[in-house]
Amino acid sequence: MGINEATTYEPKILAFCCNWCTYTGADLAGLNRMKYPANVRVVRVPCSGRVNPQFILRAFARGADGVMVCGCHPGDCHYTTGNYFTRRRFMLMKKVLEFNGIEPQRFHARWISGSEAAKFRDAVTEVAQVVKALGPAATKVTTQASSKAPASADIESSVQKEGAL
Amino acid sequence: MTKNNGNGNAINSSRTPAVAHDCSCESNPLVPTLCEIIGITEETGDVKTFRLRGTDGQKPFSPMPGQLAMISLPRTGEAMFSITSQGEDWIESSIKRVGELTEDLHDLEVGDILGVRGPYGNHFPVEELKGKNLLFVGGGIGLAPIRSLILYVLDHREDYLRLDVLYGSRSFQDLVFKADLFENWPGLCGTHITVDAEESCWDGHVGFVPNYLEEKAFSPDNCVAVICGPPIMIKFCLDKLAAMGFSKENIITTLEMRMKCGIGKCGRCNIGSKYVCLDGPVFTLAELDELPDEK
Amino acid sequence: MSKVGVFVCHCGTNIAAAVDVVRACEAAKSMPGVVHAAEYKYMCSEPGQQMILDAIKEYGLKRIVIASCSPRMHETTFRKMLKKSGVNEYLIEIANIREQVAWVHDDKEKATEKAIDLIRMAVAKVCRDEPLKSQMIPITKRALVIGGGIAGIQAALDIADAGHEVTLVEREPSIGGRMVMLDKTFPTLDCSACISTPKMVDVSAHPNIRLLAYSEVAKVEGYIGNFTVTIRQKARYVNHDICTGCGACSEKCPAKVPSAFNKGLSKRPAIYTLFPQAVPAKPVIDKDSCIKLKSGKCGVCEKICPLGCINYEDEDMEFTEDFGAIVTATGYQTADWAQMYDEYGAGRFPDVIDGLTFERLVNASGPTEGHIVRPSDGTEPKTISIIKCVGSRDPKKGRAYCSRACCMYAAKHARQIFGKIEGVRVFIFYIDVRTPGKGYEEFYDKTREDGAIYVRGRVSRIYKEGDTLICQAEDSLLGKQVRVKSDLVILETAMEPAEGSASVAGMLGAAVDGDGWLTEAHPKLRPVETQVGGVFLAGVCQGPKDIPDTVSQASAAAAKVIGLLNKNEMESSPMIASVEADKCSGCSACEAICPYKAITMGEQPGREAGGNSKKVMRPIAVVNAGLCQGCGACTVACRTGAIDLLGYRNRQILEEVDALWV
Amino acid sequence: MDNKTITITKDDLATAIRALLPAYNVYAPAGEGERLAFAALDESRLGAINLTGSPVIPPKELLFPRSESLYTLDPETGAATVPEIAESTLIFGVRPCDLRGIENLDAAFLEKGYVDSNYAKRRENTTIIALACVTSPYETCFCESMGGDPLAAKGADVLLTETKAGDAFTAAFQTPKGLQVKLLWDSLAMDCGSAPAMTEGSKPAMTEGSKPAMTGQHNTLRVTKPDDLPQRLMAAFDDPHWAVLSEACLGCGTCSYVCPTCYCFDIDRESGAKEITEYRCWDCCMFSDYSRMAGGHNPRPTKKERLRNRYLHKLAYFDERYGMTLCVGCGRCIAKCPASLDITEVIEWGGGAL
Amino acid sequence: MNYTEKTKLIQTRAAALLEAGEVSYVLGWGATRFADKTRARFARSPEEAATLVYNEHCTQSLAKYLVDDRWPETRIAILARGCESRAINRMIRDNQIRRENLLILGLPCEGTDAERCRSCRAHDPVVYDELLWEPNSTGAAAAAELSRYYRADAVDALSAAEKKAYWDDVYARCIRCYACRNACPVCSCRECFVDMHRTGFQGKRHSATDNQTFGVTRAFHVGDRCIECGECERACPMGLPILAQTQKILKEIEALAGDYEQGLDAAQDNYLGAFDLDDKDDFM
Repeated sequence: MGINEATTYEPKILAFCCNWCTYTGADLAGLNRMKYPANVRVVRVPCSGRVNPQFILRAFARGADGVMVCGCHPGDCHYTTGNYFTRRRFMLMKKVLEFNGIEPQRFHARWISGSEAAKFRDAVTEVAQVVKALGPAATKVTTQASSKAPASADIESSVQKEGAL
Repeated sequence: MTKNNGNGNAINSSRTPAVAHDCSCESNPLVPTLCEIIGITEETGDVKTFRLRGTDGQKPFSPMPGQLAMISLPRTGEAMFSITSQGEDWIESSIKRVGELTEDLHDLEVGDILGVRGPYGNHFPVEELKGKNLLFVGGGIGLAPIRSLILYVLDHREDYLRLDVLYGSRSFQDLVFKADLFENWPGLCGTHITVDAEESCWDGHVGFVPNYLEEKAFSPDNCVAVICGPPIMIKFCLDKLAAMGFSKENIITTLEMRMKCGIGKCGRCNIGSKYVCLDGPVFTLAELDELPDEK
Repeated sequence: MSKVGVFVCHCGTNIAAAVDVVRACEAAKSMPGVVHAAEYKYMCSEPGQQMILDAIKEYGLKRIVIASCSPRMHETTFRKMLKKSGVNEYLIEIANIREQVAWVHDDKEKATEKAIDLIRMAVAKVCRDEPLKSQMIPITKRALVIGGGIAGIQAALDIADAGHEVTLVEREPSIGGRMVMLDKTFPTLDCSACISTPKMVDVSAHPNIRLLAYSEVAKVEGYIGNFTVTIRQKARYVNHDICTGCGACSEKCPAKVPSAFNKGLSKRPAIYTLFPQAVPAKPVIDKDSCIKLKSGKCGVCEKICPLGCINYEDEDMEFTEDFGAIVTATGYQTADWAQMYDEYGAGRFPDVIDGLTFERLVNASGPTEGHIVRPSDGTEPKTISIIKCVGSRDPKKGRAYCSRACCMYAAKHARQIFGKIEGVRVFIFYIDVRTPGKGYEEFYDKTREDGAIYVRGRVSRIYKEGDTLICQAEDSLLGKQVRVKSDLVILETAMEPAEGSASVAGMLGAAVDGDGWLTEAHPKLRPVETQVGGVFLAGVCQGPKDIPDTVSQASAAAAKVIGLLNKNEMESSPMIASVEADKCSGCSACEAICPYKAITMGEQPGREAGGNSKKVMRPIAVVNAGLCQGCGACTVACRTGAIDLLGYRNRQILEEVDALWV
Repeated sequence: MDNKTITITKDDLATAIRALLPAYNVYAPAGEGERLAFAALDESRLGAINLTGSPVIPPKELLFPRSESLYTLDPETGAATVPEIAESTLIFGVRPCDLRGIENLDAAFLEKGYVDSNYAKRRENTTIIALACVTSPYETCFCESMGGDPLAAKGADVLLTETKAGDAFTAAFQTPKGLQVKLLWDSLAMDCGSAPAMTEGSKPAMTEGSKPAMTGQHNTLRVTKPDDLPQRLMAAFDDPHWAVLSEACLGCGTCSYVCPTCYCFDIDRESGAKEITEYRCWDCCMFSDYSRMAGGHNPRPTKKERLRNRYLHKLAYFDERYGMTLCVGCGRCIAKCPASLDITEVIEWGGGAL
Repeated sequence: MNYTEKTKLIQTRAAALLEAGEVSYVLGWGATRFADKTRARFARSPEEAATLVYNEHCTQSLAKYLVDDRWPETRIAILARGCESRAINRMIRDNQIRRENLLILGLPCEGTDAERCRSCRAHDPVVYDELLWEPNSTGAAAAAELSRYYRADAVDALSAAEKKAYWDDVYARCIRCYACRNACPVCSCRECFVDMHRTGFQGKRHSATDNQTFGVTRAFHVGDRCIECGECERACPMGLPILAQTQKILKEIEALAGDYEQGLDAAQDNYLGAFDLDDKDDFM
């Protein structure tokens, strides 16, 4: 990546926000005219418990530079227990992404209530900065041009740790 | 690094490709050509007939009766539909709304563009049928594939003997091609229409197709029956036709449901060693009985 | 190919100043599926809406995207508008380009890009929106009240007075709850029984109320408007249809056991009524202490009963009833201090008693006819110590919360003592004195004026010196140890959820918090509702409170119930979970995760998917549309994707994600 | 052309392949153990070439990729763009059975009806250097029982055979495409002057040292296959034994994906905001969703029907239509099946030998 | 006791059960034409019972076959070692099979040729109706040769860039044959999410990222129910380290919630299907 590219690179970050807390918090940030970087695109979901880890994988496969999952604080879930499941799922997800070679800084989960507009602003700003510093994600599936060699034929035996594994 | 094949020599291996084929993209049998919808007829509440013409103003292709077209929408996908009729510069397909693609197709309007490839499959044996009495038995949307044959036969009326169309649907509203059934065809051939249940707007025959078929007691002499409709209807009609004395060689049906890629390559359409895409979808009952029971 | 119309709102200059709305509108025109795009000053205004309606007609639009303020603002407005147009009101998506774009980004270029992205996402989603139809749920116009304390009584009376049938279930042989055990109530010091027993009588006499005492809820099925509840009537061994409540049986009964109602200060027979003014005023046999039922010998009551009411063969009986709404009023119990506070003697000293025992002691209808005496020797105490916050505000030994009523309760006890014992000295050990309530602070002042000595400090130890008890504490105001010789010590113990309230909550699908109190749907705005539709909260089961608060909450819950039962049917949101039965493998992962018990495992005929295609009855998940609230947690638990959330289907969300990138 | 052979010592193999790199995208077996695969070669990876075994994934994927774009569509106009396939490819080290597999694919994709243009283009642009099997690469090899000759590959452009001494290969150039390769190697011999390494035999008669190694080498696995196997199997179509044959099957795609002749595919599309890609990818008739039709009806509902169809396709249907058996006896499916299913048992059962 | 004796015991017991009509078949292993390969054998008669074998080549876990026959008319007898028995427990918990349909013949096991046995922590059956021989207290209880999370640990030891390269390599080799899924006793969905590409989760296209998406998703679907039998790896024709993904999930669950092992009884909750009010959320 050239220097010019680096400075103009604007990451796209996807944020799944629950309708009752974080989405409301994000709206409140607007009502209060708080300013934050324009990198985040919010997907509104009824509950953070609705967010399937597969959505996150899909976002990364499609080219997301960062993904956030935001919901009510534990105990405040509009649906009582939804975010307790969210918590378990994404605690694991974070580890699994890291394990799979996706920089852990690209994935964030946050509890942001409907009144925490400033927390929303700060979280979004922080994630945008962190992700921008990382540069574009390398997870995107590129449509395989038919003239190129098939996948397995391109194997680079880059990791020779067979003994260990 | 692109390495153009500078080798102009033909390949001499016994099973290497027929080099005669043209490598331009038009020749890729899987790529659709674009067609414009130039007319839409609402046949029933859930069946519409689309008249399609190439965006270049040409007829996309000239199918034989019984052949099919793969119709696609960019975002939704593709599926196989029988071609029900054709004209100077158009083909027509009648499509029942059953799933995602057909639902999206039903949303289209005149002037909209869709993809078409084909024609696929064998066709009704119009030559072999010459000099025969023909009995067309259809149920519901099953009249669609037969219609192309009926229209062909009517166009070549002198080559064929007595023609009868026996067709039924759930209700009057569900009868497709009403203009043909009630205006165009009567007089040219026998039309026998039935609906499943009594209703106020219908004063014709009431009852299921197989029963009506039995009632009508068509003579099997020099007669070929062409049948298409829901599996259960076909099953009972076959029994009735057998009882009426039709031989298996003289009963023809179509298995277009089994077609997927259309070109006999993808591996789904085989029933035994027969490929529905290539050897079908039109089969005589005698041929079908030869095939393994995987229909 | 859905015909999508996109409408970009300027919101005056609110959006237009920060987003290039014309460019956004132009960009929308080339998005897949979009056949028309327009911008306008105020989309939500009358002419704005008319413009959309006209466009729907002109372009045959089938789905609508509005780029405007937050959907939380005007989603309903636009849905209502769509209803008029004939387009299903759920075929609309809103791109939030005001609160989440225009107002938060300064760079117009980037804001416009983001707005276009959000519109593209909304278009992608709207193309997969399905027409949804809300269901009308019929409502059974009957209410169930669980618990016959003052909260349950009040709620039942209010609902019944409004003209709806109520069934009141109480597990004790009589309604009345804790309040009838009390002698007087603060801050008025009026007689508790005098104000509560008339209400009990009202319950028994009310034509709309069916009272089921000595009964428990065994099972709850169904959902708002349509609950089916199984009630277990415990075996009474007395035919209440004939019994007149003459009391002859109780008098003659040879078995005597400690009376729980009187906190063990007296004994009661095995065939008994809870207290003299009990409602219903008919006895039951306690099978655990009845000699006849235990050993087969005795049968005195049967012989004595003039009407032949006694039936030793009686058994628990279960029956079901349908209800439209349920009020839980399961109340509280006082903490078992003896288990928590070894330093207070753990129950070894008979003269250390809890507040409720004192209530029975001071009560004119109690075992001592209102004479305050030491349980150990029956003498009148001269010095009494009252210890507050026993088990409350003590996360180490008891509960972290404040039981709210004890400050006033302790003051009341002091006042009652002063009223009954001449020259008595009353010490009150406290952490804080909290008296927020009408007339409460004045009551507290009067108590001190009357001579109660307030000592700030938690009693660290109670021990015996001869005949008297010593309460040892650090007076945190004086900063030194104090020891108070006391003849009687009263512990104002914490309120705890009544035993069994968790199981009731479990049956209802209602949540309980870490302390076991039932959780309200929203702590501020929905304080008497639970998150289970049609289940409401009254009284202490939701958290400690005093009688006035309990009664107000009961009336509030009743008002909610009346509001619900006044409708014949109610509309339910169609954005709920739905199961594609063919895909469901019946693993029941969704069932476990549903907070509303909205998913049950049903069966349907199908073919085995494995080695043969045998016809079988396959287990599949079934969603109860009345219970499901549409949170979607189940959809993630479902590995196959057989259960999906209408309006937020997996595919819709995935396509929204896809729309952001090529 | 038969007389055109040269000998390449093993030491010079890298040099010989290096000479091909400017003209072709060269693929050859590379890597060790389970990683052994046909890999794209460049200068840095010449050393990884490994001709001792046969890769689990046969070279068919170079002609019929696991996944390939058929065309892309502009979502707005619906106009299709077909990707170009123009690169010259050379596959080095194709075993005779795999070459027969490619001949099967040729029949399937290029004959009887439509010509599959993607396959045709790749096939046309590909040069194949085969490698005779002087030893069977798998314990489960049974090519000889299927009418194959481990030492011959008639359809290959070049056939390499290890010499008896085991230190060199004899290369026979069998087609004009093969002669193109020879040209590259000839010039190499002149350029670098390593004449001793590349000896051209002008006559079929070879020196003792350059004679192919043991021509009498046989597969250890011998299978009895009658000539009328297709007819016998078809006669047994309704035999209950199919259920027994299939009961251990797990329904995965291993057998098909490691098979040099399996060519079933699926076509689907993936839509992005700016481009829609119609792609095809390998599919497998053993998958439960494979033959399920819109509406849910599945003519092959259980693994019994699916397994029967696969074996009959291999051993009867294809024969009936194309006159060749769709099994070349490479033995991969037997070696790799996680449930240890064995096609030779079907052959022998169907042939009446069991 | 040697394998010949054990085989004899199995054959005898199976024959007796079939003779008595107590079970419709006995699910065990049979020989193939290759000495080092055995295959699942469904013995339906006393004669067929005599063809059952038991040796160090019985590398496949038989449990998965139970979902092929979820509603048997008569009971099924299954030979169950530690791995099969744990799978059975989990499958019962997932409502896929019913205990009462099974007659579990427990086989205390000392490991087979398969790599999967080298990290086995449960040689002896945890659920059975009868044991065909006594557990070998010395052999069976011996510590596994490989540590419980050996694959995950090895990947965890890599740097971020190495991890990426590692998985790129693995998933470039994956051929999406689904042998891992089809062999896995916990992958019991009637239809896999990946077979329903029309619903949008994942297309059929092969690419390293698509394959990885499948791999990670599968790990998420089975990870917290994984009974660590290693069938996925045994089945993989490409020799891919599939266990690494599920081991990682188990390892992290254990780090978050303490001891965690699945399949020990038929009532165990899986981690993602439950919650605790005090669960950690340090990064949120």
